[in-house]
Amino acid sequence: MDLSFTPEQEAYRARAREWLLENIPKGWGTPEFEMPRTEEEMGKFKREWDRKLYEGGYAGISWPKEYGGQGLTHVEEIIFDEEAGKLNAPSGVNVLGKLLLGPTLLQFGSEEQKKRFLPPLLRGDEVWCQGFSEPNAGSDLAALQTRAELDGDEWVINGQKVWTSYAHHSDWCFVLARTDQEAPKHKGISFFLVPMDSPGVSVRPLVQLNENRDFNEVFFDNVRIPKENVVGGVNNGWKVAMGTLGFERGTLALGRQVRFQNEFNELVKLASEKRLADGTLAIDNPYYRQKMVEVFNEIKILRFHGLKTISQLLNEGKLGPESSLQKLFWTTMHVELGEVAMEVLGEEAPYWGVESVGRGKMQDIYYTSRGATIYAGSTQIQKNIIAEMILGMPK
Amino acid sequence: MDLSFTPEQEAYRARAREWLLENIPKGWGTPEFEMPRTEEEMGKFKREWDRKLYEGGYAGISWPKEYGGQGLTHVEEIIFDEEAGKLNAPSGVNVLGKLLLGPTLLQFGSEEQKKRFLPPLLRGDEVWCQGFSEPNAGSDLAALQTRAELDGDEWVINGQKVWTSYAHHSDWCFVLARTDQEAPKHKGISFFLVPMDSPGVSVRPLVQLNENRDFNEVFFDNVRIPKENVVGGVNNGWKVAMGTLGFERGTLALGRQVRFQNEFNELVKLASEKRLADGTLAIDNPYYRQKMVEVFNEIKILRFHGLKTISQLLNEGKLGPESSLQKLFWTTMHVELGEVAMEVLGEEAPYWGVESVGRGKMQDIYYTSRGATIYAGSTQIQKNIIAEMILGMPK
Amino acid sequence: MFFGFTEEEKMVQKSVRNMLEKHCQTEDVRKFMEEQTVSNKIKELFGNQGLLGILEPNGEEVTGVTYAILIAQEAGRALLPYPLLENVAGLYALKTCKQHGDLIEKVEAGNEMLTIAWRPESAEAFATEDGYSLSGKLCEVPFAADADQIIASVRISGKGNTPQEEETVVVISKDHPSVSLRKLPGTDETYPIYDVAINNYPLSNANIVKGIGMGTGHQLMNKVKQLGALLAASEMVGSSERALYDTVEYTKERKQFGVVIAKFQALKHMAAEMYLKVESAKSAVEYAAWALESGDPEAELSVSIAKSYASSAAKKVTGDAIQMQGGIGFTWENDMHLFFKRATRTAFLYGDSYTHNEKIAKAAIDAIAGASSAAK
Amino acid sequence: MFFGFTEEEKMVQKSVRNMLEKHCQTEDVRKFMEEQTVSNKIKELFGNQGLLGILEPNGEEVTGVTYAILIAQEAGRALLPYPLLENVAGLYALKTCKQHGDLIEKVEAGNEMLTIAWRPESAEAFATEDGYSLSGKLCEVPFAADADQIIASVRISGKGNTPQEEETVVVISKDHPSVSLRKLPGTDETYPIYDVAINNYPLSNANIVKGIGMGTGHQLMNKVKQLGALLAASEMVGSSERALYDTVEYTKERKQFGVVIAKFQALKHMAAEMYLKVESAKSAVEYAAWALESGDPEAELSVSIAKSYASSAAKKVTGDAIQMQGGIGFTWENDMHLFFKRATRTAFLYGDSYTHNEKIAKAAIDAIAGASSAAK
Repeated sequence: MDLSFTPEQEAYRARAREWLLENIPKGWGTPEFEMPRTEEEMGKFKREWDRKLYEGGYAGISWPKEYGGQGLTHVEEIIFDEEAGKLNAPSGVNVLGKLLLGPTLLQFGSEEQKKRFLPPLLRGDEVWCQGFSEPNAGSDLAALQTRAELDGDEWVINGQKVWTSYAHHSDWCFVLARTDQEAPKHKGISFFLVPMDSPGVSVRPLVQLNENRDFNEVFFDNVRIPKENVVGGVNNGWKVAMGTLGFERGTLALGRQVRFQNEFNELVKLASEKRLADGTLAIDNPYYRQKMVEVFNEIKILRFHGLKTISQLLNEGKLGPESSLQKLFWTTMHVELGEVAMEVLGEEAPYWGVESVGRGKMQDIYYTSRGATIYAGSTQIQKNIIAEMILGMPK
Repeated sequence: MDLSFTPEQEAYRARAREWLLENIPKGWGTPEFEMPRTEEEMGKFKREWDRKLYEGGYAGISWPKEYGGQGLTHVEEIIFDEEAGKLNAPSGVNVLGKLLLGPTLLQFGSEEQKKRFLPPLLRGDEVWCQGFSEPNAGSDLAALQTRAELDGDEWVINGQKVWTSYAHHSDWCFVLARTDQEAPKHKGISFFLVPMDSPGVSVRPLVQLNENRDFNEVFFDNVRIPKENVVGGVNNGWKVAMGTLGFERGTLALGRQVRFQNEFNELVKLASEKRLADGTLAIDNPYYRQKMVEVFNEIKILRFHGLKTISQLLNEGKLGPESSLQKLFWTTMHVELGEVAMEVLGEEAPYWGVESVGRGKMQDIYYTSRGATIYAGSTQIQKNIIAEMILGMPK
Repeated sequence: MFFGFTEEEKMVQKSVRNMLEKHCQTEDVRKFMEEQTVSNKIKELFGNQGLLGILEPNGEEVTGVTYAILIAQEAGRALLPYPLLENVAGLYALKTCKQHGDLIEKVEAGNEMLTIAWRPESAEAFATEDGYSLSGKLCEVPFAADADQIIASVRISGKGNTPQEEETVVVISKDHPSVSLRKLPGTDETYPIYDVAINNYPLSNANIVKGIGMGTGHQLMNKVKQLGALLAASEMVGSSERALYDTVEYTKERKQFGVVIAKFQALKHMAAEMYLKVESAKSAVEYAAWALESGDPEAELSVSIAKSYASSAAKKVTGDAIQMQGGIGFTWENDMHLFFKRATRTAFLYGDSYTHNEKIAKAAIDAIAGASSAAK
Repeated sequence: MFFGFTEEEKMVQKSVRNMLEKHCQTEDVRKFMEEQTVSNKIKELFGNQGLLGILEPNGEEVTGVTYAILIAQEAGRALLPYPLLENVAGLYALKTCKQHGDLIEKVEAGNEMLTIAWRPESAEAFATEDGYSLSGKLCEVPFAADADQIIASVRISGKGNTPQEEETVVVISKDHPSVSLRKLPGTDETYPIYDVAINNYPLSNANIVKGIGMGTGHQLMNKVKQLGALLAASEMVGSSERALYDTVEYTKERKQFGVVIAKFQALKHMAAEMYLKVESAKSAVEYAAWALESGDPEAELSVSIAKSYASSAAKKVTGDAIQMQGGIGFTWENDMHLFFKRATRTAFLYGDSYTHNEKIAKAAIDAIAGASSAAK
């Protein structure tokens, strides 16, 4: 057991922090900062940040240098994520490219694919989105109906995807489509790389309950792509996709954890100013105090889980089904954080304003946390996975 | 909506209370009272109480006079239960006879059966136990394997029952047994009345986790009973049993509610004496206070549910699947009561003594409440019933 | 002993439900969310039906509460974008005073609309030549922009030895130049809330509903708040019941893994727990209605139990409804978020669970503890 | 960065598990429950393996904590009826003082047995001609009847300006005539607890472990309590993990409705939630072990997080295990209640969740609040 960082790693941390302090846009995170107003401007702003990260040497930190990465380890990656989290640094627009497609290509892609796609991805020149879910294939992803048929040297794709984050900012989409109608449902799927500017691709934004507009429906109408844009072999897409989803559930844990800790700190700040009906402060009231600590403990434990995951990745090179545990844990905890925060706000919970202490942050957590228990494998699916894959309970 | 009692009912309440005060054994409920020491003595003590109730006119309150009852309504019954509960009156040994077999015979029994069995049941001369569950037929009751075969004028019963409360004090047992091996599993079952002193009946006590010895295994080895001891017709036992279980889950609500309220009051008493590490009293600490009130609210709501049930029984003459709701509600609430009580006790929770304030009562709730979520249809089964029978979700 | 509703009560509930199913579909609610103006149709319907004046003061008792909770339940079910609670409870307040006959008539007919300042922060009136001059801030005033009159409990300086004695219930015209509004941004756009600032509003005797130095103003406002909390609880029963049943229907249609998802035991059990909460909140509301109606000594306690339980239940049920519907439940197009947001707002206003629980603790728990220590 | 165990650590854990699987089956535990005497076999085994003295003081750091939590986890898994925690933490305490070499040797060899008074109520010593005379009450002393020596933190009157400064850690002989025991009735008969009354026990310098007016006694006891809380948390991880896995195996065999009940989604989801809790408690314990071992500034905080979380988790997991096993799980014959009762006791002793949470609040929450108000 050694959870300390080496002096070299600590030096890396210091450099990362310094770089972040210099490069995070001035005023970011303060009420004075002028946020981009339209979705389009927001996309540009985030892509700008992706480019800065690349220039600073903080894109693809653990990816091989030959593909534009930094050739360092996951430790440097989490160190950077932690520091970025502490400063609430902006997030880029190429999240899915870096988090999902990159690792997928590194594991399943051909040499040509890695060389072609990874460097522009890291540079922020090519932003990616994920075309997995469909209206009738949510939890039951393998029921997907989008189909791809080979026509000469090209695949012709038809179908509809949904919950496609950042599709409206993306240059490329990685898409699961059925390539063998006759095969059992898990066996006839392939993993495609599709340019978003192909004729026949159209995007319709989906507004979420928290009024975010990150999600989209994407329609493919006779979209033609080159034959070689398949990752991991034709009809082998399910295996590739399962790898991809493992990345989604497992990594990024520590950066996320730091951001939760920041949110928690804001809640404590609120509680230390919130006066209850009896004139005392919420933070001094044992009821709110115990509830807050219960959440605090889970945020801390999330960090321990994260360190364990990283350690496993470093020492064994891969993650197992315990990534489901991680996802189940943080999504549940985040819902609790939102609920406790609203309780602390009490009669002020349902509304907010620019002049209010929380500036709507707590309400945002309360509503937004309800999405994470659904997307990327719902709570119910994660529990099925744990029961079946880890505990060996039969299907 | 009229939840008040008539002057006549209030007069009945006053008489019942007076009778109870006179007849509850002196010292009952105080530390000085000498409780029966053996299971056998306990059985005698409880049967004595059953007889007293009969003599006082408080047995079978809502049953027809012709079968030994009082010919009153369910309202008088709940009034008596409430008053008995308020005084923590002893409970009798013929609980299952009164609660389950009586109503079952009134609904499904022949005139001869009612005349033969109901009066001695109410008098406390014939105590009943219930032979439903089997080692391999718990939640899946219809999977029972005990069989009865007709041999001339007698049924011959073979098999094993389990979780048979009070079997060791009982004169009779109502037993479900399979009478048609070929029929679908719900269709070949009959409901029998079996004397416990029949040759071939043997009883083995089962100790529960709370060290209670109320439960037994009962073995039937070529037990012969008269042909006419079937209730509701041969192979019609499943329908009869479902009626019986409805009684189990629905009624007795208000007497039970009052006893929970008594337990809660004892908890409050403890909390008003329990000093926390910071020198304050638990009852003044918002954390324990809010937790206690949450339980208090549920105890109150249990009463409202109970009043609704009684009202339905009075006005419609029967109960529906909402008895599952009632059972789910009170068993869950009781577990919470036990947990909150233990939290209030804190470092003193795991042990107790005669000199301690709670005298082990809170620990008893904590452990005993874990049984009620299992027996008489587990929490999981009740939720299935609600989802399927009330909400119409498919099997 | 009758825990249920008469045929007449059921008929009224049914007619309100039918009316709202016709005139207050979720498209109508969404239209309100954009325009933020109460539809004339809704005002007219409630005026025509004569439902708003259903509560009548009768000494300590209040008649009509059973009808009122059934109507409020339907308002919740329909996500009604109209201050039903405030008009029903407000008319009750006006009826405790003889001089507001004209206003009562107008409001009952749907020609004027009331609202109530549930949390007057610091409104105080000082004597002037002609009467009093009122200034200060009223918080959490629903639909203030659309309302014609605001009922509030304010202090009249010097008219009592304690702030409580000074408390006086008044009704003031929202359109007076001394009154200004600020909409509070919130997530429940079906029920907008405003802060109201008052700067030298001239109060005359005609504005008085109850009080002036007798403590009766405080008593009345306390009763009005009980009515508000109970009707809010009933609203939540309606909105969470609909969220539950709509979701259960959805699970019977939505297929995954080759079967309708209603077959999955995990979803069945979630639905069963939601049902348990809805029914329990409903029983609590119904009991409290009876208690208020019959002047039961535990009436105030019962209202707090109902509001506290229903608040927790409604947040949980409507939140779980989103979860059960999955990705689609998290979209703006789907109606579930409207129920979740409405339940959340109603849960925290009219006294949140903590506040009502503490009231219950003071009334019941401390009494039990006191009785046991007195018995020693 | 290595969050895991070395081969050697894993081997030690495995060997303890094998040893206890052989010599501490639940029949053995049940035998102890009747006889209430620690088996010589168990004493001998722990003595022979040299496991008890695994902790060593090293300035602010403590070496061997990782080994210790793994051994404690196995003790929990086996429901070990032996005061392992008290001997491991007690030896640590003795090792901070030079004069207890003989006793340390005997305890390490399994020839004498220690226990610890976790909650000295009112024990105080007064100066006499030859030293001090100790009287008072020690609460919650596990296995006091079987133990030879009791470690306790007591006040030596006049040796400091504050009660805290007076605190002194002493080791006293249980068999001295001034010491009398009273067994506290409890539900966890695998780990009996006693109140110890002391009436003029003659304390000499030979009894002192740490303290006498320096406040170092308080510091040592604080560290010993941290070790106790952490090992207790690890015990609970072991017992709840076994309750979970044994129950999951049972559901794979038990059939109802024609299928093994492990196929029911409701039970699968219960099991998944139990697994989540066990793994989370485990991570918290492991992290805290590292923090204590490496002298991390958040070590004490991490111990409190581990004990608080593990306590809630273990009660829930072992309680749910009974529910999953159904009727059979509620019988005395079935082992589940042993796990439930052991988890319940361990959860409430060594500081319950409320107590540790309040410590966390003081250390962390108030610090966050202070930092933010200082920043203004």
